[in-house]
Amino acid sequence: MLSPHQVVEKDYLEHRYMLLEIAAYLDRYDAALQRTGEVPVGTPAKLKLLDQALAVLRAPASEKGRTYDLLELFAK
Amino acid sequence: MLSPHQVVEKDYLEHRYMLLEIAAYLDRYDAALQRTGEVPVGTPAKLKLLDQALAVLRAPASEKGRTYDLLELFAK
Amino acid sequence: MQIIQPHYHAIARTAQDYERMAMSGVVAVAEPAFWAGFDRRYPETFIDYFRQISEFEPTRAAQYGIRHFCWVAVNPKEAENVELTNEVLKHFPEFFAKPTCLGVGETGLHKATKNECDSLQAHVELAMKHNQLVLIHTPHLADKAHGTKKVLEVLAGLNVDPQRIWIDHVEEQTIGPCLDAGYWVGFTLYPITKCSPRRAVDMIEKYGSERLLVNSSADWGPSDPFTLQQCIMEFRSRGHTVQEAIEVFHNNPCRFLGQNPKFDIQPIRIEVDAPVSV
Amino acid sequence: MQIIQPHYHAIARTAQDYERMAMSGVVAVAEPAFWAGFDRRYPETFIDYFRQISEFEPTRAAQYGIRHFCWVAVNPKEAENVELTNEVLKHFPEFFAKPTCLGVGETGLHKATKNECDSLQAHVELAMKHNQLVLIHTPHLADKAHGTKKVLEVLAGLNVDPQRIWIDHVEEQTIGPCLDAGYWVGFTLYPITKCSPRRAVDMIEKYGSERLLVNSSADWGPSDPFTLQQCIMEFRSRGHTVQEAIEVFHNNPCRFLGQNPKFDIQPIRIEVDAPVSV
Repeated sequence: MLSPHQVVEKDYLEHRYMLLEIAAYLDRYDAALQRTGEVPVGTPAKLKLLDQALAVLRAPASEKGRTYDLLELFAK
Repeated sequence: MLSPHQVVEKDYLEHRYMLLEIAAYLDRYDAALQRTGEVPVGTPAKLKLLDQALAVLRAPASEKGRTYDLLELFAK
Repeated sequence: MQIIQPHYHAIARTAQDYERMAMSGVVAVAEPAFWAGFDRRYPETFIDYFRQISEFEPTRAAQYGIRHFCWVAVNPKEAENVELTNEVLKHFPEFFAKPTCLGVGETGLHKATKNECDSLQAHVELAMKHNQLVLIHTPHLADKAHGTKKVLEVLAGLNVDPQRIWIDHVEEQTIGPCLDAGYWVGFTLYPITKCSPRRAVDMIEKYGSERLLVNSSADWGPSDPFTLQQCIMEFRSRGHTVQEAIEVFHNNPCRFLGQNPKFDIQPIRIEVDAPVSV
Repeated sequence: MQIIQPHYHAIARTAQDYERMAMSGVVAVAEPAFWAGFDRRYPETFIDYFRQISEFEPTRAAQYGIRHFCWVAVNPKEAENVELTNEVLKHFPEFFAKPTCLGVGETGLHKATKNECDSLQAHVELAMKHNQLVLIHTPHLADKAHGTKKVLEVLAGLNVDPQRIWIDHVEEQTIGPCLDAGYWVGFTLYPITKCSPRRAVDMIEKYGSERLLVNSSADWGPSDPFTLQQCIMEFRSRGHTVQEAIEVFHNNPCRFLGQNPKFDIQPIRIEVDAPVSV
């Protein structure tokens, strides 16, 4: 199995890329709001869920791990 | 172009998936630490960068947008 | 490397897929009965479908040197049609008698309704009565946790041999309870949106490789048979040996499916022959 | 749909790629000189490479009905070898005379060293002197912002026609200043790690489609010529018309590349012919 250092190095660029994709997704929503002039009644449920997921990723991991916790979150 | 609602719906599952991948990446690092018994001297620079990126994604967007800000962050 | 693809919807895939699988080392596939994208209305359609996967599809696979096995079931999505389900179930024993039919699958749950649970129970009971293996589908995405819990509850109420039951599509959230209850578990790998090759290897590293199967997604929707080979690459790239890979991706399917004597492919071991003298 | 792939490293790609591109509507590719994965030592190697992309590669493309154009340059990574660079530059005019050579590219920066900047300047000056087009590579990942800024500084110090210069591999961070300075910009799409088809469409929606080119990654590294077609699908799925797609993916390359009269493919418009009477 890989060392902690190897784990970080092996797939770093792909996860960096995924964060950029998520950033572009959120920007795209903002751009659509601006374009249409629409005033949303609060944040859409799905975007709220993604934001909660981001919070889980920033917090210290629970015993069951972040992936488990995200799946639980998404199953609500 | 798409409405804000269409933007959210069209690619939600892919971005949900990306967050799970990032969660698994962070869990994998923790598992490697536990397996090897290694005690790291602080968080690796790349993981710190990802954490800062997560913070950008949670914060209100700047004028230039989140994607721009993430690219700036990753260019440091 | 020698690979067995234990969950593969061949009728929805191309000849090129067979060819590329053969070239990458796939020696056998097993095809569970699946949903067709719409709710079928007639029992007759199911009978012809079971004939297709038990009679015709093995001839297609054979052209590429691949063994083809199958499973029969009414899909959970169609279990709301109780009359249809009961009618189709009557025909299962004919197919259990076919030389390549391994059992009942994929039964399971979709939205975990009363009718679905009744159908799951009827499927499992019929399988156990006829000494067949069982492959159980668990719901995707937000429905997975609840649906898997419900599957385990239904099974707990029946007189089953857990070692002959494979609960499929597990993820981080559901693998623990399924293994704890003594069942086999399966990962289904998707190119996007669901379980990835990397996460599957994470779970193998965490839970060990006992009672565990890996299959790619391979149906008429967004899916890719080669996510299985990607998973093997990922597994090997983390320093696991070829033999360890063979245990997971070839020998484990032999161990589970081989409980039905029709599946006669044996676990293998790579041995170094007499060393070449220099 | 009619597609032009303006940045394509054909010598590193297969005949199947050509075939699939032809089948998806690609009518022309333009091949900039690239790095070979190692630093070449001999000017002679470059001369033969330029002969390959200006003489042989068009014959390979022609078998699929695809027009093939090229560009010549010493790669930024090899610019540290000043003697080599100067020697190879002497031969550029021979290739400017070839019927399919459109200009100088991809020159640009990798780590933005002094030697790289000198080489970029020499490349651009030679191109301008010979009335050629220029294709400029900007660095990837963490080096992109700084490297692009440096490219703009070097260009600002020269007497150039910005409309004949295409700055490639722009992202959200670098597109603004390049367009503001009057240059053409290009997105290079990768299957992973760099700019994606979706982000490219975001930028088209934000900045409009003027002075903008889109090309897939297509070289000997992780890359996929079909990221270009994915981008077209993404663009169309957001409600843009076929004609709007043609403007970006066919007509814009005609507009930029057509500034060199050797590139004689003309912008097109889809018109509804006499309506079918019912």
